[in-house]
Amino acid sequence: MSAPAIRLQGLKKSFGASEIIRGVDLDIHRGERHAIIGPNGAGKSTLFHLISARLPVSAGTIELKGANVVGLKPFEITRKGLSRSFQITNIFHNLSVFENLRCAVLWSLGYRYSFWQRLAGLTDARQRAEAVMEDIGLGKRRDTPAGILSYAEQRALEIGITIASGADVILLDEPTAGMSNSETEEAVALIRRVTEGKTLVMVEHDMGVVFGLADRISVLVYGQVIATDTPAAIRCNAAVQEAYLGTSVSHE
Amino acid sequence: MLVSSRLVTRSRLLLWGGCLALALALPLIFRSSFLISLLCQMGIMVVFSLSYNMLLGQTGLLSFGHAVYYGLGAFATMHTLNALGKDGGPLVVALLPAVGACAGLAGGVVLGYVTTRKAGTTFAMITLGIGELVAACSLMFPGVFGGEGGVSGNRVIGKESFLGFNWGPQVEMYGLIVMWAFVCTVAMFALTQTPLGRMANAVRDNPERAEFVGYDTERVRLLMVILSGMFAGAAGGLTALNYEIVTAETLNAHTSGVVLLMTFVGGIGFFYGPIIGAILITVMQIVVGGMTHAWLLYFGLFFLFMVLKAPGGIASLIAVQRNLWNAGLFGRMLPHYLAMMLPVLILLAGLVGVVELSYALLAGDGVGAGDTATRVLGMQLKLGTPAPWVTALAVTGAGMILTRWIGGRAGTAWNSTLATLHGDKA
Amino acid sequence: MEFVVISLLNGITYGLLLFMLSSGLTLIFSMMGILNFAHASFYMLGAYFAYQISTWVGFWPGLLVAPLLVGAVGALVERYGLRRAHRFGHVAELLFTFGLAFVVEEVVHLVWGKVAVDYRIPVELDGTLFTLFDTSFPIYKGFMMLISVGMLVALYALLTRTRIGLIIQAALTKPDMVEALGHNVPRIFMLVFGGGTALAGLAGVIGGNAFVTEPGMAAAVGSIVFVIVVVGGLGSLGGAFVASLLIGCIQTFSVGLSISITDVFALVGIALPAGSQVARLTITQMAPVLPYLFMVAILIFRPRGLMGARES
Amino acid sequence: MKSPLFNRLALAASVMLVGGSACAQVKIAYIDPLSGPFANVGEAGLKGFKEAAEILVNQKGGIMGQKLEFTGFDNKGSPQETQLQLKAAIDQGFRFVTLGNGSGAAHSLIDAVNKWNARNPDKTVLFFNYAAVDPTLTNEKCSFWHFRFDANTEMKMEAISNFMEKDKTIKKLFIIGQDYAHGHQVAKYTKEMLAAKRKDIKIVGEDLHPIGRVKDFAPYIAKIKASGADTVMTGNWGNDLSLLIKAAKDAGLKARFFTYYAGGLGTPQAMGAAGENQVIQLTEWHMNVPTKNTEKFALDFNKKYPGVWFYYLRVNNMVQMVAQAMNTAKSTDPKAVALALEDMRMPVDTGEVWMRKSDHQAMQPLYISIFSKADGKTVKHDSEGTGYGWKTLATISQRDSQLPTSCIMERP
Repeated sequence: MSAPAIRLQGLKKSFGASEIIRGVDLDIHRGERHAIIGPNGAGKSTLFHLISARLPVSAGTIELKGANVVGLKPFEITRKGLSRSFQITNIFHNLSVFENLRCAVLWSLGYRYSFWQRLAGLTDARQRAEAVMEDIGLGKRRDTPAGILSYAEQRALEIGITIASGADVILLDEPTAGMSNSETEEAVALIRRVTEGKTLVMVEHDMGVVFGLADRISVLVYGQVIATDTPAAIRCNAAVQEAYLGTSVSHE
Repeated sequence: MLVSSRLVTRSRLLLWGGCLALALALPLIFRSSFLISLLCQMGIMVVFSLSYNMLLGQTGLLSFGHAVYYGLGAFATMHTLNALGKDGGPLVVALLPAVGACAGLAGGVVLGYVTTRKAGTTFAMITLGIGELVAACSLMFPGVFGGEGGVSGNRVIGKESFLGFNWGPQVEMYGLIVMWAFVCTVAMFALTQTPLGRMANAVRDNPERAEFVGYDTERVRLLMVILSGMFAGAAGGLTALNYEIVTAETLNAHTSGVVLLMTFVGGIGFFYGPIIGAILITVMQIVVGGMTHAWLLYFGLFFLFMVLKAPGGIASLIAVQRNLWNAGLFGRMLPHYLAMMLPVLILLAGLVGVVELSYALLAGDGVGAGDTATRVLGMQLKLGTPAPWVTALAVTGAGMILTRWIGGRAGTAWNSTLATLHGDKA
Repeated sequence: MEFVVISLLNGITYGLLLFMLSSGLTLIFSMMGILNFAHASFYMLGAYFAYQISTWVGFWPGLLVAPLLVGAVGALVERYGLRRAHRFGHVAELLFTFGLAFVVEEVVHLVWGKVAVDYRIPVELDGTLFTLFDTSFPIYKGFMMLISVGMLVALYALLTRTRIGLIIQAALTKPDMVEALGHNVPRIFMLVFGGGTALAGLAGVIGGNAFVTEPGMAAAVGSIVFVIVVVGGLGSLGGAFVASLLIGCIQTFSVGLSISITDVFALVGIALPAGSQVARLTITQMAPVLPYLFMVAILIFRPRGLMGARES
Repeated sequence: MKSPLFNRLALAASVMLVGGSACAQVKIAYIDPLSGPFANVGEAGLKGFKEAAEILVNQKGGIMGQKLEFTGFDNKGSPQETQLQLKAAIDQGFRFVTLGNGSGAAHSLIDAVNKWNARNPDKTVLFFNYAAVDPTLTNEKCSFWHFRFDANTEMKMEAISNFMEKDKTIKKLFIIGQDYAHGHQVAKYTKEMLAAKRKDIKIVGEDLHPIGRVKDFAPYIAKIKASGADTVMTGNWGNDLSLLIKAAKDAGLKARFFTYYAGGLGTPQAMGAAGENQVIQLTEWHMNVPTKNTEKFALDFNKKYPGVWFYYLRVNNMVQMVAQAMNTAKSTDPKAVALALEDMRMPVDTGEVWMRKSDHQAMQPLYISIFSKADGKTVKHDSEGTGYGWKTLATISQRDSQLPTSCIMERP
């Protein structure tokens, strides 16, 4: 249990000539809730894409629970216990809510590419999917196609799919983006509930959510982490205030 | 929960059993050898197009080369049949489509490895290219593919029989096809209810998300191509036994096009869609093909119409009506449907008139052009005179106006009915 | 030497014609994301229109009018067909063009009959341009090359040097933004589709009489055009150009090589069992299917094609 | 156009009830492509049969007072569909079928007819083949229920090689063909027969190309040219032939082309001037063969069906022979007709046609002719309105194309 959940060392990513991530070193401890904040264009989503292998790394290493995961494909990383959500809702539109969640639990329950087992007979998959469905409050929408859910419901489903696989490291990319205040509150409660005992890394713009939820916060500016600390310390950090909070948190 | 699922199972069993019994009983009604041959062709096409829909409808892979697996299955079956010679018997012959299935499966492994690396448009293009490649090669190797004459064989081996069958008479062959088609259909339906089947849907809807729940999308596609190839191969095996000849045409682009057409027209979004498509298109091909030489044109236009107006295929039209029926709203639409029938018929009559006149005049279906009277649609007409043309165009025009007019009102009613339907649901 | 020069010349001529065919397809794909299955049908229409016009007023007016007519037909197809199919996604669009190819072939059957029409090379261009190693090079082939290269230059200039070209390129990546700037994006797409099909029509005008104008001509080139577009990289005009020349040359050179598969494998030190049908195949025999093999190889080793930017 | 669907269904029912009672006419089912890419060939054949039946049989008293009638069944060129159409024809009471296009369809039909007759000996069907030329149909796969009225590929090559034997200007020969059974056979027979007859002719090259896939034949022509060939032998047909000839003209290749199928169904039009004095064909007839009746028949036919050019003399031969066989046998029972056809010798416009009993292969005179400018004298008629017509180079007597057969026929 000594290795951190995620360790980034000298991580770089460039698109053509422009370097978006310019050498990030960061340790995320097991079991902590870690938020990454920073101004627009700082590279937060890109960082997530690198960790989850959606984008190839230009230089540096990523360790997941002590093992180097650079060069692995997304599904391989997922199988190692890392799961992520997307800023733009990324669900199976033509499948029902229940089927969405069931798809998400199949691999971790070991059903792999089975074509000799009936889905209906897989009690554990059904129970786990139903449990997540209740967790995210979509029990009443069980058979509704995901494509016609409301926005907030889709965001909840997005989180549901992310946690359903039972991964212990969870990356949430702006889980409350575009939500109203009451919806945000529900979402925060949901995230708190479903990530209990897991490692959570999130990118979030809503500072209320960040400071309410995170154990530690990293500030990413122009592709570099300028500070990593507790919320209280970040609030007082001069460099952070200069680079970021001075402009953005003033109206918090 | 448990009770209801058992109920579902029971009604499903009844449905499957009923279909099987109906299929087996059909020769009692359609007795002529032509109609039984037609039924055989339908049965084969049902399996083939269902296997195609495993790719298009379930995995979202548009393939232009599905006939390759079908053809491989057919050739493998035929060669096995011939290799058996006198050693076989009716029971062995009955099991031969399994050889075709294995060949299709093997083809799926090899070609699937190449094709499934990409999805979407690229996949469609690669399958087109590979289909062309295989079709071109098939003519180069007469030893395997029999050259122009194809490979032929005899499905009746020896004098003995299995349960009284030796598969010689077409009716017995029909029974064999029905049994195979039934087994394959059940298997393909069962596949949709397995983890792989569901993940194929997931990969179709959102390949990226499928990767992020732990699935290798290439592997899912590959497995689906292999399994689909297997069923296509079984269909090919049935063709080999049914026609007792297999030619290179079974694996060319035309065959691939036909199966795409059937599947799409039937409806890719529903399991039973391709069954409807296979039956309908087979009948149309042979019956409309027997009535008019313009059938290819009618076919093309019908297909375009389906793409633009009913991309969900016939199955989706049925499904919508069933939803209306269940919601008790069907009665609201019925008068509009009835009202639409007349103008649509008029429009169709006009269009058919124009097309048939043009064919008679230009393609020389009748006896020469000019002022001589020609039989068109059972009427003696003078093609060189304006009268028949004006009539046909006038009917078309009238049909168009009427369809627009009545169709507009029906459309309004349709929208409001749909709104009610979804409103009830939401 | 003689073999190399003549093969090269033949290869380039053929390649340039292939480029004319595939440029329109590439253009449409890169702008609209539609793979136009009926592209070769527009090529055929070009040939037939030009034939019809040539019987009335001669070849030269047809050279100009026929592509415009084909483009107009293309624009109408986009306006009343594709645009509707677009709502149901790319598969529906592809299927629409697939069905369209069917219908066009039947209509051609209907209007011009099922056999080849007598579409001839104009007298002015009938003759020998020069003779090389005892093989004559017809004027018409030179003319084809000229048109083809001219088209490439014009296309390039249009897309990179003119306002409309820039708008088209912008509409491709950011249609909403371009629309917000007051441009009519659907109309731009209609223009692009019409333009792309007009290019195919032009290829038909000058290819129809060089080869044979008959109802099967669309099906005959349909698949090779897709091979070029895939090999060159979907949507890359430069890639299509390189791929066309490459495939043109591969085909011509392989025809000239009378070595068998056995010889090829012997070169790399593998002895094939003698007597099998595969072993006896010669490269010449396989020439016309080599492009397909080439495509498969490209897709395995470089899935985005030679110069492709995007993967699908 | 009546509606054959209802006819078909009604007949299907009535056949079962009545069991194929005596009809007022003798009906032959014409199963060939009537739609799709090869429809022109199929339609030309059907018109030929209808015209021949009308003029050569029905206007001369018919068959035992009954009219001979041909009905088209569209097999769309597919071997599978051929079998479906055969079933349809049998259901409607047809006992005679004819088919010509595509060896695949012919093989399918001969198999289906054999099996049907074995399984339904009381309702036998007879197959008249008017144009499928695969030699195996009258050798390994020969059948009592099949008669061929066209010379097969091997016989045609025998005729051509006999001509080549005498033509000493041929020194270097190049073989090019489509890469499928027919092309393979042409290449094989050419080599075998020339090796026996003209050892001095050097085969300087042999190429096969996939059928219907070559757009530009220039590289092939370059190769032929480089080989120094003065003569090219090809089994190509359709566009593969037209494009080959056009490419040869473009590159200035002066060799002569011996062909099987340059004479009809659109090829002269597609070839045009490019074929002048370079293209040689072998046929059982062409427009400039001096004949008593056929010339008028052909001219009338071309006038009646503009755009369709009379091409198949064997259609006329077949119609006459079948009618005579029925009249001789005084029966329209397939087996009786088959027996009457065997060994029949029929005087026709070009000489005599003999239906050999051992393999059911018709033997007839053949003509070798070259594509030349129509001059109103030796080349009286042009071909398909091109301004070029066929000039006879040699007449091959019936005997000069005969070959032994390996047929071992199972006779009922």
